[in-house]
Amino acid sequence: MSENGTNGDKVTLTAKDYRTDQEVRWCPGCGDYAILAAMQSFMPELGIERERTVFISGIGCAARFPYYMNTYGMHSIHGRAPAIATGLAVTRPDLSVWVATGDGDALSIGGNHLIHALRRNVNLKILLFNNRIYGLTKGQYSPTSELGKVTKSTPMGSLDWPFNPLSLAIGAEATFVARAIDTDKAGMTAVLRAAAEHRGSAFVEIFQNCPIFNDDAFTFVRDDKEGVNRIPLRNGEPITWGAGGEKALRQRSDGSIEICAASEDGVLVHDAHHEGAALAFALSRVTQDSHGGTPVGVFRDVERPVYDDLMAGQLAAATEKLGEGDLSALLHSGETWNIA
Amino acid sequence: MSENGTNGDKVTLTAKDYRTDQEVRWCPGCGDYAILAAMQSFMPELGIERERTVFISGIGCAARFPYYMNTYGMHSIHGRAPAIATGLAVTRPDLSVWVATGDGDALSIGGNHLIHALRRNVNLKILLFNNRIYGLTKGQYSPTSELGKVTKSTPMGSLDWPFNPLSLAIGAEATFVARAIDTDKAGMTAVLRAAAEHRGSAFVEIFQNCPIFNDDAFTFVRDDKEGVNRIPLRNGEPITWGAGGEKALRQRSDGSIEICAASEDGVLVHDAHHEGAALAFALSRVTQDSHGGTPVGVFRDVERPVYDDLMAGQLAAATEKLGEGDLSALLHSGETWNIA
Amino acid sequence: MAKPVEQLSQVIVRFAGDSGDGMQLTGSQFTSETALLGNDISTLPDFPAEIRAPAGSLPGVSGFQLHFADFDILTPGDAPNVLVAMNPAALKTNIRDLQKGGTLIVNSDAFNERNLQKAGYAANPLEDDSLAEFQVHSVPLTSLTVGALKGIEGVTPREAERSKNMFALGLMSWLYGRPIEPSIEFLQTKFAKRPEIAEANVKALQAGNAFGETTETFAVTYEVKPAKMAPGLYRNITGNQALSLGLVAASRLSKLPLFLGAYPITPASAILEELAGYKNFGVRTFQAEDEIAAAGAAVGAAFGGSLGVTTSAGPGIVLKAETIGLAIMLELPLVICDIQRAGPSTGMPTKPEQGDLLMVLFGRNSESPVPVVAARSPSDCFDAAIEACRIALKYRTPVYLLSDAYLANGSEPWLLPEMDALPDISTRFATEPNADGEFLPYLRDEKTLARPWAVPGTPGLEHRIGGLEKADRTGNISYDPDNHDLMTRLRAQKVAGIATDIPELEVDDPDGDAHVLVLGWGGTYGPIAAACRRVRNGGRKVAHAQLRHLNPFPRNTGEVLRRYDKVLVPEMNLGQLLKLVRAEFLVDAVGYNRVSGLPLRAAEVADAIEALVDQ
Amino acid sequence: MAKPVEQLSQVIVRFAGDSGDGMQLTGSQFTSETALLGNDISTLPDFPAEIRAPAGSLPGVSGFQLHFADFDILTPGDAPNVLVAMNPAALKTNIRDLQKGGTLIVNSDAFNERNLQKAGYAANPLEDDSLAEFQVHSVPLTSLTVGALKGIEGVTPREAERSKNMFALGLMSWLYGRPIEPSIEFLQTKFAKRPEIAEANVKALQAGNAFGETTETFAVTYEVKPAKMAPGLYRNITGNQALSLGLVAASRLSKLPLFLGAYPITPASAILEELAGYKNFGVRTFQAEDEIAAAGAAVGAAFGGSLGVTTSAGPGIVLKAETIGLAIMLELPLVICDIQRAGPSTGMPTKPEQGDLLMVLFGRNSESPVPVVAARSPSDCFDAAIEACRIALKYRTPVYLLSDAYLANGSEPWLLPEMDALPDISTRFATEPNADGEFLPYLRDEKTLARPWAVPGTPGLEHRIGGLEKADRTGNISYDPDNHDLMTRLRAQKVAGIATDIPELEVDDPDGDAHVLVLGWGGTYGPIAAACRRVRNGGRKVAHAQLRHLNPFPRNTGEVLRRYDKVLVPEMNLGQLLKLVRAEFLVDAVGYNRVSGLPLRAAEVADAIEALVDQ
Ligand SMILES: Cc1ncc(C[n+]2csc(CCOP(=O)(O)OP(=O)(O)O)c2C)c(N)n1
Ligand SMILES: Cc1ncc(C[n+]2csc(CCOP(=O)(O)OP(=O)(O)O)c2C)c(N)n1
Ligand code: SF4
Ligand code: SF4
Ligand SMILES: [Mg+2]
Ligand SMILES: [Mg+2]
Repeated sequence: MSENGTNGDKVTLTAKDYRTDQEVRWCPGCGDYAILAAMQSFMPELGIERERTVFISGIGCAARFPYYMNTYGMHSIHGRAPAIATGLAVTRPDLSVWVATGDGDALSIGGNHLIHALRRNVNLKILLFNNRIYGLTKGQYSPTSELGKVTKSTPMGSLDWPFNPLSLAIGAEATFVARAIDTDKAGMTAVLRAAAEHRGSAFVEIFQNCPIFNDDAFTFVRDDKEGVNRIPLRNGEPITWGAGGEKALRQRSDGSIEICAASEDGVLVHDAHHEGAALAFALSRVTQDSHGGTPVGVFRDVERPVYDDLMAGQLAAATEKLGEGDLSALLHSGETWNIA
Repeated sequence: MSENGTNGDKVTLTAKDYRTDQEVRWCPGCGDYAILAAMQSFMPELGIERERTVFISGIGCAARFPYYMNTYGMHSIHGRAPAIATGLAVTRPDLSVWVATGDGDALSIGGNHLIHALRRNVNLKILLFNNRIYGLTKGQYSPTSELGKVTKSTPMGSLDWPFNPLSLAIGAEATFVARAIDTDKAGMTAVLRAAAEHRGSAFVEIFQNCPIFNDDAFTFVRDDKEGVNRIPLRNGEPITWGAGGEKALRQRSDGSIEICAASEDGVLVHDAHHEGAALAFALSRVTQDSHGGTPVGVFRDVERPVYDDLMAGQLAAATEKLGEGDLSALLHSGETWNIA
Repeated sequence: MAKPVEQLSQVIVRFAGDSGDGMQLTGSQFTSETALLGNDISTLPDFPAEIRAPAGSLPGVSGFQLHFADFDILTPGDAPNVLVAMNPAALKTNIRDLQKGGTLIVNSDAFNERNLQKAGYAANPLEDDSLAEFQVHSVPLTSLTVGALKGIEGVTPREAERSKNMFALGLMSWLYGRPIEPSIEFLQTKFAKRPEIAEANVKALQAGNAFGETTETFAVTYEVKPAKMAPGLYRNITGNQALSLGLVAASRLSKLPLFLGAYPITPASAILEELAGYKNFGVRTFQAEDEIAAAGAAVGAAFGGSLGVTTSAGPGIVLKAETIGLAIMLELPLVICDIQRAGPSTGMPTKPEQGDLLMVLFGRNSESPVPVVAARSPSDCFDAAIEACRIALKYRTPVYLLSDAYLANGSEPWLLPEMDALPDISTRFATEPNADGEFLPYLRDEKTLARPWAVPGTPGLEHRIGGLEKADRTGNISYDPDNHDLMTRLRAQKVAGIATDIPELEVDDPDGDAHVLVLGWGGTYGPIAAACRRVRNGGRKVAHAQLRHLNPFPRNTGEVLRRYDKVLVPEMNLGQLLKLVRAEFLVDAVGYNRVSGLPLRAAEVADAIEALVDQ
Repeated sequence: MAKPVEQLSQVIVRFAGDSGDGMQLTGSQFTSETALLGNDISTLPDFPAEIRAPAGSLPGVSGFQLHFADFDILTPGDAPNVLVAMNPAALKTNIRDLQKGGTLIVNSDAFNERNLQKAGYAANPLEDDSLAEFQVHSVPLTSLTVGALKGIEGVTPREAERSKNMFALGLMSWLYGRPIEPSIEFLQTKFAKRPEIAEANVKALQAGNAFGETTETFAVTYEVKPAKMAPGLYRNITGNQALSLGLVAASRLSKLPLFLGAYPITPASAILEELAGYKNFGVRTFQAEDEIAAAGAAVGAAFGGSLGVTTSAGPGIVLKAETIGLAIMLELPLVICDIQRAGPSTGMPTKPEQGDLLMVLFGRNSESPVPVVAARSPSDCFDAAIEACRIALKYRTPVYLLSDAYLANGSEPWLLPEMDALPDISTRFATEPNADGEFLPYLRDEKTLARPWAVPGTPGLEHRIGGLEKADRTGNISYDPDNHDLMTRLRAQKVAGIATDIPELEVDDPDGDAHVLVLGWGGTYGPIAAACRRVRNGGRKVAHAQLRHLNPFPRNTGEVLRRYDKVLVPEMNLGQLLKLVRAEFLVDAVGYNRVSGLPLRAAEVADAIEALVDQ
């Protein structure tokens, strides 16, 4: 896309334009590099000037993201990015506001801000880099770590049942929920595009490998050449997968989802726009452990009034009704009296 | 139930024994009175000594609850009761720990502690007094207030899409989720009983009327003499309701739930113990607005390892393996050398 | 025959009754009537703690005190000389404050068994001599009201009874020669939708008024002449209203949209509620999920170019600390309003205190300097709010604005400012690179040391900021030891430098030869000034200075302190400003400290001053 | 022929290399070898900031400094006299610290194009004269190592190369006559699972050792005689280890189970990780969702009768403030460990600072007094932890324990305490009504003013506590003005009274006739004591006192301060203790303040002292 160059005439942006002069400080092999690359090459197609794009993050390896995007950005404090971004988005509807966060940042300390941003449907694109570990603090378990995980802080294994980020988001009334994989550039780009097009809060979980403290957490889908583990969600299409697309998903009468052969009937046809959240929730419960497959793509994408728009609407309505506020009149309102 | 009286022999407890000498300070007609009465008369049947029962609350009208229960109690700070109760429950598995909280206390400032307590499945009974308003601070909207609600802080109507407390809890991996109504003593008692019997986190939403700041929020189910609005959930039984029990619930293939005639087939048979969360979630989406009926009772009640038990288990296992820790040996561990 | 009129210079009236008795309305109506007569006034409502307690109970008592006089007054008064008690509980909780020989008007109808017992009275005080030292007027307000309203269409007995507060107002208006017309108008508009209720209230008001005239119990009426006040247009205003208006004004004066991030909390909620009504002023109010989010959203809004504000009270302010620390690192403008209440922890939510001074100064990890401004009176909250915004915007820094529960709910006449007398606090965004072609977000203004404010949407100035230490000028992450030492000192100098940009500390020392200086800050201005008056009337000399800027201090503060032999620092805490001035100026100042959840009383402060003067 | 041996009294060695080069391991092994020789030692690791930066980059450099001597030493030393640099980046970032004439050992193999450019070297410093002022030993460590490991079964070239740090260790061990046997043992156990790797490392170690003996580059070896230290059993320990062990000990000494609520944060995480390993000591570690929950859970555990502890660093400590305020109201024991790091905000997470003193004292709404204890050295963290727990339990109050990133990661020999020399800090729960048949939860112990601790499960003592102000004795909610004033003062007196229960401030003033006192607190003990030594060696007189208790101060503090003409307060902040002593004792103390994210250097403090002495 294009913006005005210093010399006034249009220049076309490329991924390179989104790089900063800051040395990227992630460990060799970190999944964050792939996410950054995908984002930088996706950005130009967004059609938004760099100066109208903002990345807000909390603290964590993931949260270093803004330093490497040549847009406006804030590397804030742990867990608070959704709240800070809300203030920005609500006051500046002209901006494209993105939140880069980690599983600890978003789901541990920042859990409350996340679920409230989602229910309000503030116009934010929230990217959760899920490596199922605390990377920056060198390897303690996170709210997405599997039960019994042995880490620095849990020598005998963790005791906390993990969150399913997508289930949590859907339970928090999210209007857009998706999942992508760090190394799957095409898939991630498609998800980012859908998220950007969705007006309101978009929540994207990105499986991200942390080779240092939690290597191979997602190998089953990252290196899934034959597609035996990835269940691609394509809107309007039957949900099938497997080397030869032989497996499929079907809904049981108890609301849960079972595996069947693609040939059987009752195969679920994916409808991300379905207004009810029940099916998206059921899909979010389909995991590698429970079903031997992991859905990837857009789970839910529905329209609902956007907090920022509603607020702008009230301001407009009030001004419409009462006229542009007059300070003097305001101060002089109420009962007044004169002293000569 | 009974405990040792001062004179050593058994005395039987009654509701009266759970009253304190503190003057109850809720507004006349507040739904909290009914909840207190129900709790006080339920307690004796629990079979737990008063001194082994603890109520922990945050701040709010609801949070005054502990002052009126003659057990151990703490009226803590806004939103933090689940965290504080977690520390108590984890260190004192011998206690019966209850959390009394409001919709603001639990879902606004305390949202993060709530969802984490639920996913950990700490052995807590969490009672959410939902009056869909901030009572104590005199009437601002809350996270459960309906969109567009006109309150002190929202003269033109609120902009936030509300949480569905049950959907949020289920999305947060809750193992026990139920709903009760302040004035429905029998129903509430049944729910309290089930919650008490459930080992792990039990989440109970109680519709509570605030006559002062949000009167009649739940009149449709509170005064539902004919049962045209309440959908009673009875485990193992078909989900039917209506004056003559003519209405029923059925699951659509898209995972959502529709109304049908009780006579039709495919009527849902309630299974609170179903391991998968999908159906309970779907049921939580059945509301007065969407379906003209409101399910009441136990939505979900499944078993999962309890955080406190797991921790106790690790301590036991470690002691088993390494023996009761020896301080002197610990201090002298590692490389040591002697200076003569 | 009209009754004799007695001249009074000042009166302190307190209306007390059950939460349901409408005492706040009665009080504020009496206030309006009084204001219109040109008296100077000062009011103080005293709410029951938080939620409604059962009718007739002690915790359920609600009060409203009004001080009016023919001279300029400074406080709502220590002890009322007139008490109107609508029930036994109200009598029980308020009688201890009534001046000996003061006038007591009670609603005798309410003194029945049940109410007496609820109030913990063994015997009916109206029937024993326990009230002997007061002039007791025992009036059956309820029955008189019900009687007066007989026959009004569609008014239930319950509703009729509810009008008894208007009967009381009518009576009091008569007693002090206040015109009841404004109240009649008020009632007619308030109950426009239910004319019969309006009629009932008006009738009750008039009946009360007539009752005074006709009954024997009152021999005389009183008159309080207008006060000589600066000429101009006045309005009665509470601190929270004034603070809200100040923020709206600051938004206009800075040409920046106002964004308020807040979470409800006593006694700050009213600011959120007030500002929520100014949407046509472009004011955005965001009721956040908690105080952390409220502050965070304000920071986000500030990053985007709004005037970011967040309001709360102690328990919420303390939660914002980490976020304020971020704002200090980001060097973005932000105003944090702390409406102080009694603590620690939840404490006594509706009661005032000055306990948060050290917290706002030091309550963040590491060296994180912030300017602090404190309002001195309800109407002063307007100017204080503008001043806080001015400093925040000019120096790109968070600023704490301190008020308290007393200023917040108390009211006084406010001489409305001339529009063009209001300061221009507009600021400029960065629009161009500032270092030959490059943009350095931490390249500071030489004079103010403020960094450029480049808001998203500005082409060519894209940059990233964050909470990690940053290199001087470039703002890049830096762990260089010397740079950190430099940046730490630069942040401190920036704030310290504001001393050159604020007025000097003014001293009220009429003859300039006092030996004792009383140094106060913020909301204690009224009681301290009133105390100094008493002391001077008693023939002693005392000087008074009231700090508005707590950080940095006015540049002449040390010089002022050293000018006096003795310095007394009265505070509604255990000596927080005292610690600061002793540390900074090494003066052996002493404190007068009372932490009772009540505003300081002029009398107690006067005693403390006199003791020191006579020492 | 063995090379000549030169006697040295002390040596400061720094190992520096890429994060991947294993410098921490090399350093700690060299430390163990040295400890066994009976030298006194002090170490300081210097981690790269937070996450791994790209190999060979400047931010990726990791260092480990060891100071060993034949006398008792106090710090890791200011400037190393030996620097081992494994790559250009390590050289670039560390050379500035190396003493003029110091020994520099570099891995010449690593000085290739790519690395030089990554480190920002235009030219190869080994080839120009930029290192002229040092004794440079350019050794091809990598190739020598790879060569030495040829032919070991199953060791990849990559793995062989990785052993070069052991080659360096072997060389250094030879140079300073350290025995390598302990390291050989260590390697064999560490790599027990992969014997070929163990062999490789051992071979490399031995090769390095032999290399020193045979090569020409080193003409002499050095010897540092054992230090005269108090006799007894020693162990090398870091501050975070010592603090963890102190908490476990306190649990045992108080006979209460230990509960730790924590959320990971640099540099405090190690305490959570350490304590998680002591489950057989009944230690419960809870990794909470955030710091608020961590503190809250600790309060809940304390309510239930556990020894409740919560640990964090600045950005997390500040979040706990509201909860600590609650604990102050509840008057429950609680220990909050603040491992201070450079700020404000996120600041420089791995760097030490003393910036949180005023925050822990005042960073809560309203008057909320807390005792504060600070550790002075890595091993002292053990005693400080026990002392903090003692005060918390005896006085039923939250207590802050202050450490910092330098103490936390630094290590020193620790003379292991005799078990029976450890204090008995057991406390008693209330088991009986305390007011004829009734239980009053706020009826205080006359001496300590502590309230009874009645834990759930105790029949007959059921009670409710909370954050609202409470009536004296009964603990019922109270809004009574006088009661609030009383309770506010009681809470303050309880903490102030602890002054009678802590040792007096000790002064190190050898001849008792110094005119200048240096007053420090916490982690600056080492540098200040070392500085005083230098000053005295230079023939000047100076006294030194180091505060362990920051609130209340030892009862003789004022008297001590007034004994000296001049008081210097060195701090790793802008003067926080300075403010406190000036305010409390009105002494015109001056500060020496350096906020660089590094421990103070003995030299800079010595200069400051001398300047003051000579003034
Ligand atoms: C208030 C606060 N608490 C704790 C920390 C320490 N901290 C920094 S990042 C982090 C968690 C990082 O995990 P995650 O969010 O998953 O990001 P990742 O590093 O894995 O990408 C923690 C606990 C902090 N910086 N601030
Ligand atoms: C940290 C903090 N923030 C805000 C408040 C003010 N406050 C007290 S209760 C409450 C909300 C009450 O609403 P809810 O939890 O629904 O309880 P209810 O009164 O409706 O029963 C608020 C905002 C507080 N006490 N502490
Ligand atoms: S620690 Fe893990 S998440 Fe962090 S940068 Fe390194 S590899 Fe990536
Ligand atoms: S305000 Fe509402 S919720 Fe609170 S006590 Fe009154 S009626 Fe109950
Ligand atoms: Mg992570
Ligand atoms: Mg509520």
